[in-house]
Amino acid sequence: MDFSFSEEQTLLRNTIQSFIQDNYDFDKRTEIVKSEEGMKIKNWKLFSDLGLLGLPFSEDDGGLGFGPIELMIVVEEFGKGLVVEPYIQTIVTCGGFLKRASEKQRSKYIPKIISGEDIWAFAYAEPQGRYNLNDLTTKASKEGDNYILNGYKCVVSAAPWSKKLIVSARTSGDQRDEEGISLFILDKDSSGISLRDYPTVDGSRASEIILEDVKVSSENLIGEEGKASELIEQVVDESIAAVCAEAIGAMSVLNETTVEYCKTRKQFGQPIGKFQVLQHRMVDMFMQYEQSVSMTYMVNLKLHEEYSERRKAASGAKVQICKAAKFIGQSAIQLHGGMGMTDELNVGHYFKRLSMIENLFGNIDHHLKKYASTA
Amino acid sequence: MDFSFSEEQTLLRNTIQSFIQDNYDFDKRTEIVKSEEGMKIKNWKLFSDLGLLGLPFSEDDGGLGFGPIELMIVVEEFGKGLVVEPYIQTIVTCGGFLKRASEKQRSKYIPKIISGEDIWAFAYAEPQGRYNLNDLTTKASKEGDNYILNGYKCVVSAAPWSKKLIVSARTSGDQRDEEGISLFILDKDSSGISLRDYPTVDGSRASEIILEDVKVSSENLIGEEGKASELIEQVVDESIAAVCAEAIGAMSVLNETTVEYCKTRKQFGQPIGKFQVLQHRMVDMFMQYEQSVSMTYMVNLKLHEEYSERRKAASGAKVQICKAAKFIGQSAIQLHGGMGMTDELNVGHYFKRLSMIENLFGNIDHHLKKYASTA
Amino acid sequence: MELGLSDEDLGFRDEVRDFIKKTFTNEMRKKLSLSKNGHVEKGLHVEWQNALYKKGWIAPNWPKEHGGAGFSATQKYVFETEMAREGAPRTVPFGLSMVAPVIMEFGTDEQKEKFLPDILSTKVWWCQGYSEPGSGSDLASLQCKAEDKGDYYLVNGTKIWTTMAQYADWIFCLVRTTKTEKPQQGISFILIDMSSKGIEVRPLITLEQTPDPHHEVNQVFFEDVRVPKENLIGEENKGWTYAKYLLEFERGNAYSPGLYRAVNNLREIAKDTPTGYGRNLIDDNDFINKLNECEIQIQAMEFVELRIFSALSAGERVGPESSILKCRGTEIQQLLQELSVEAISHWSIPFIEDTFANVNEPSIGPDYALTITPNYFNGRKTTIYAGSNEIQRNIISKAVLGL
Amino acid sequence: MELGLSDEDLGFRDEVRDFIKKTFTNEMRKKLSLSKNGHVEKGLHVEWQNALYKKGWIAPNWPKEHGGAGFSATQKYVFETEMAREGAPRTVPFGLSMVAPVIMEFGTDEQKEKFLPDILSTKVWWCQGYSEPGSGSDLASLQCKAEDKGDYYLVNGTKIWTTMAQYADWIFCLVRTTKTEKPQQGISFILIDMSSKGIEVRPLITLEQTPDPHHEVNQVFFEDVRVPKENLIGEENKGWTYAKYLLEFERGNAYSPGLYRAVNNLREIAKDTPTGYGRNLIDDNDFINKLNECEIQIQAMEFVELRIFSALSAGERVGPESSILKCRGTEIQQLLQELSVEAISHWSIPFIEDTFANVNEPSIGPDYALTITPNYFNGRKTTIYAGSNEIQRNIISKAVLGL
Repeated sequence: MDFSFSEEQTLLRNTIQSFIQDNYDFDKRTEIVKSEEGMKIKNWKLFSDLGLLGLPFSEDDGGLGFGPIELMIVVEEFGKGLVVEPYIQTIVTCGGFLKRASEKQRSKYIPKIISGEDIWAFAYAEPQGRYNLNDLTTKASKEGDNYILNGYKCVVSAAPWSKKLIVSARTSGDQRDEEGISLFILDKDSSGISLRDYPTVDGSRASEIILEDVKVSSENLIGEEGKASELIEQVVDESIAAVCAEAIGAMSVLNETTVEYCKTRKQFGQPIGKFQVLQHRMVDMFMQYEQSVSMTYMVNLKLHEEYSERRKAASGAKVQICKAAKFIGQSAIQLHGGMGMTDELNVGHYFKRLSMIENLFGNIDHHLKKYASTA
Repeated sequence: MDFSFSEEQTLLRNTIQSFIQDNYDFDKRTEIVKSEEGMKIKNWKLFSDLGLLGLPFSEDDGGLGFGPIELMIVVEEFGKGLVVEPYIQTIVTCGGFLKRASEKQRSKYIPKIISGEDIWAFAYAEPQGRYNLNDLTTKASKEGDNYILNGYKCVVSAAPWSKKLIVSARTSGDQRDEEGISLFILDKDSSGISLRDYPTVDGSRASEIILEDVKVSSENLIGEEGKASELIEQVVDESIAAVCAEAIGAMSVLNETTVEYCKTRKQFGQPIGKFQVLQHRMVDMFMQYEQSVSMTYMVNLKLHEEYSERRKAASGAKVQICKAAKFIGQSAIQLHGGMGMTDELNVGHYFKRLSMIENLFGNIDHHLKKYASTA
Repeated sequence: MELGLSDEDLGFRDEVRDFIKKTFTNEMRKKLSLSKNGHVEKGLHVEWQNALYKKGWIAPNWPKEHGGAGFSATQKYVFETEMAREGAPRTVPFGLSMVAPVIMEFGTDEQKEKFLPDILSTKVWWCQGYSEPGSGSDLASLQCKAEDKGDYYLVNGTKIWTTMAQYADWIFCLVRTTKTEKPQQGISFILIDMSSKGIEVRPLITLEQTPDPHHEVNQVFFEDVRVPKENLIGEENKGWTYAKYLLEFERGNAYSPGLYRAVNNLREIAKDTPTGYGRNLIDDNDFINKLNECEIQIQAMEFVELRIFSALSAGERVGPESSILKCRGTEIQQLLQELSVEAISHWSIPFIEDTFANVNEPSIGPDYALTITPNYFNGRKTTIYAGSNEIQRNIISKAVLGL
Repeated sequence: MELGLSDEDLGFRDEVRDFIKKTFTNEMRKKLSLSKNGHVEKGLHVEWQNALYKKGWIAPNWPKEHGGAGFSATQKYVFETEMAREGAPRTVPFGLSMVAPVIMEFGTDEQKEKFLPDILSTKVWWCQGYSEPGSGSDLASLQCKAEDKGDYYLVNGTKIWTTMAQYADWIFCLVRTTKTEKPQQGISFILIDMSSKGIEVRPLITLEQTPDPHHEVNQVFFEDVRVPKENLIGEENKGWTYAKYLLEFERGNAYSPGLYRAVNNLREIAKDTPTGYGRNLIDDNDFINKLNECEIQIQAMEFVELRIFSALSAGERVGPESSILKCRGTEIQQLLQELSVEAISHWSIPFIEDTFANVNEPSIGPDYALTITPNYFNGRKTTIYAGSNEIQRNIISKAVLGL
């Protein structure tokens, strides 16, 4: 039993911290977010140079073969910088699928991810499905060696930047069946795909994706036809674990910034941090943060456990993170007073990102239901 | 539209306040609670002399013909004194049934209530039923002109003091059917009734009641056979409205006592009421109280509305009162520190009564479900 | 104790409803529903206020002699309730509810004559110059100064969070005229023509990122601005007294009708939102409990309001108790905004900069989702402004509980 | 980062489990389950502690040379966890965890020899004399005084909330020996034989009304009590330093194993409790969500504890962060007690004065309901004592956040 980080892990953390310090102060981030592209390809290449894009892939696939703890470290530090480059989307989520794909697929796709050439996005959500990963109306019908995909995927994070998409679709079964779900790798420029790209409130980009008779070769099916549900849940749990890490990164900055602000901002002749009510609010923010760190460690340490243990861990962690994200985010704004309301300060942007994380892969109610059903 | 009290109502309030002042300070109450009897029959007679026991009954029945607002005033003031004499049980609840009973029943029973001769209790709860008034295993089977009752009624408030019981029992239908419930008036000393009397944590008395082949004449059936469900719900709503009033009485004392204590108790060289965190806690207690007063007025003003409006009013009010009871009760103890923990101070007794009120006629979850089903 | 309205008041209520039906056009409703911060362009505000003016209802709180509506207490409550129930725009408060009462109480006859009629007819748009970058909750520490130059003041400094200053013709300001020991002393209340030389208005973009000119707040800079002495209200250095007087008018709005409206809207959305498990959100126990708890809180609030209203109409003075309304009103509103974001799940994510812009393509997600996240972000202000809720609790603690 | 235990530690865990199985008798379990305040009669405490003493496990936190268990950091965690999981009684802290560390650190050799062995073997029962009626959170303001009378002190005053003083042979007290400007100065730490002339112990009955002699706390009165000077710890007037040192030992317990136990118990109760609508409480969405949220909070707590434990075993100093444990631990415990009362609905109402009394009739309601309400009432103390949670938050604010 040990909760300390290895030297190698600490080194990794320092690397990311330097990157944030040099390339991701608030002004630089604002520039990136407001740019035409919405992300900075140079950063992505730098991630590749630093080896970050190969972190979770096996050495056989050209990666570094690291586990969830290393991903947690990277993403936590990214969270501190509100990094918009789609690391979780491409590396944790799509990477999570790909590292379990066939050898042929792995050798075809992973190298271009590691080299920073290709960005990937996971298109799973549909308007009617809310957080149910199995509620799919997107259909894939087999036609010879191909599948023909039709459907609508909404709010696909990072899609505007992606070369490839992983799309969940129904090959059989009823709308909400667990059985009959398949995963496909699609070129974004395949004929029949149309995207509507837009910015998101937290400084990222996403797309609405319409699939009209998109032809995909069966070589691009991940795993067995109709059997993807379990894999999707697993990868989503891993993504939740990463999102939790991103959240604690953001929370830590928000807490520090708030404490710092309250030490310097004076009202009624003293720093507002001298008012006991604000002190206790910040103590509660701190406690929420510490509990969130704990749950983030917990879920990342339990990702390899068997199904129900892992599911409970992921849902439990997400419940805590959602609660803390709301409390810390809202409190930080409140304690900054008017200044918390301007878009010119970083505080609001952390708040907005945390608000969106509450919703990502399911909110509190959703995960309490999941938790209850696994308990 | 008017929220002021009439002169007559103010006079009524003053009467009760004088009674509390003269007869119900904390020491006197403790003496009553610790006495063999557990209540003071002299007080009950005094209530009769003051006309309080005839308040809701029509003038034809020998009463004063007052409405919910007058009952609210009486019970609110009783709440301030933590009065244990069973006013709600006898006058509001059993009285609520009796004033709608047959003329024969009214003339037989109401005068003895008004005169203070008879105390009544309503035996409705059963161990398996939780807060569902319709979940009854107590059975009444017709035998000629009589009914034979068998069953078990638990935690019957005020039963040890009562001459008469009103008992809900199933004359037909399945265990939780709305149809098939009947109400009976029972002499407590009827053969086949056995009681186990005990004190309650909030200073009152209650009984477990076992009914074994208790014979009741059909003259003692209230209303139509099998049709009592609606009436029970109505009278319980009226009782909820009264309990809310009792609760705001208790809350007001608890809030005042706490503010007073914090003004005088010194720690770290100043009254603890100077600490902002405690100030804001007391402000939140005050706000919870004000909202509870509002909801108590609301429900008492809406008792005459049609079914769903009344039900929503009762459940909404109870939700607010339960929330406030918990917050104010717990906060008062916390702010009194160690002193809040002793049984020798009145604070703890208000806290305990409020804790039990949370549970009376259904807790928050129960009433949120009721509210949702009527919404 | 009585909940019902008299026949006369019911008649009045019908008149109000009728007015709203005729005057609160679909175009206005649409525009308001597209707003990320609750404000629309100046023209629409003016149009609405003109209609009220014509009807004689523009100033329910003014005395009749100055052009007030002459409502009874009940009528005032009915009027406000009906307006909020329909989501009709509130009148812009800076002229009608803020500077006007001060002018009426403390202004000279000339000032009354000069300013009040134009406020009543919305000919002149006012904004408020109170907060400064260093003085938020602690107004008394303000720095913006007005030097006595004989027949005028020379004003230098800056005011921040000035709502809709981009539209304003005049601003009323608290300025420092004397340096004193006690910071509350030495503050004066002056009126400044926004077209004066040396004034600059800069937009402040807030969290929801409403673009100029629809943005909500600004920073106003004063550089050697000359203000004629006749624009001083009352006595020099007594500004604090007038400001406190004014604060009484800021509080005591009825929140519940608007909140009922919001909770009903959300109920409609929940009917329309699939859970992903074959039902709609309206059937989701967890969500609906939160919604119903909210509604119960609103009802508790409504009856607090009714009690305050009743005390007012009985001639009682209602003081700091009304801080309860500020606290609960804004906190319930924020809760509803939170729940709304929760309801629309994925659709909370897309960012639309200018929701008023005439786009040819349909909006992303359902129409009702368009402004929900911006409103949530923007709504955080309500527990900060007009005396933060922490300050309100301080007020209750001191003035009501005597702590 | 690693969650698992080494084989060696797993072996140790089995040993602990084995010990508990053999030693924690059904009679003890039954008695504890009947307690309204978590305490049982002296004999049972002593019996339990003697067993631990024989096993060499009575003092996990003592250094080996004084008879400590010599556990590694992990073993200590495992030991504590296993004990709490089973609901085994905690050792009474006043001797072992409170006065002993002070004697070891600041006592004379004679004091060590005289007191430590008897503490280890539970021959002597200690209680703590800190709080006074006027000094709760603000200990420094204490009034109980010890006058220097040459070779003894004359002690006059009173101590309150002295837990299980009815059983105590000795009491350690903070007393005022000098009047000084700074209240923290002038306080001394002395040991008093409870059989001294002039001491009176009066029971204080708390909310749950546990009757004497099972009651929890007392007030202790000192009237001209003579205390030999050799019973002074360290230097006169330095008592505050020793008390602060001791406080470090009061914090930092692992709460989560006991809380897991409580949440599991409650789950069992929920399985057994009908809702009145044809199901059991375990199937009630509202209730189960609250229970699961509680469990999630416990898990968050568990991993905070694990992180602190890990830092400790890596030799890091863990200071005021452990105030988090006090706050969260007691608050979650209270939440569970609240939910338990909620679960049993009607059965929360009956009052049983002496739950230990051998009654012939069955209890009212299910057996498990017997102590739930008393535990809820009694449990309110936990956020008050040992530094109220408000004080804990002050500590975190100052020492961790630097505010």
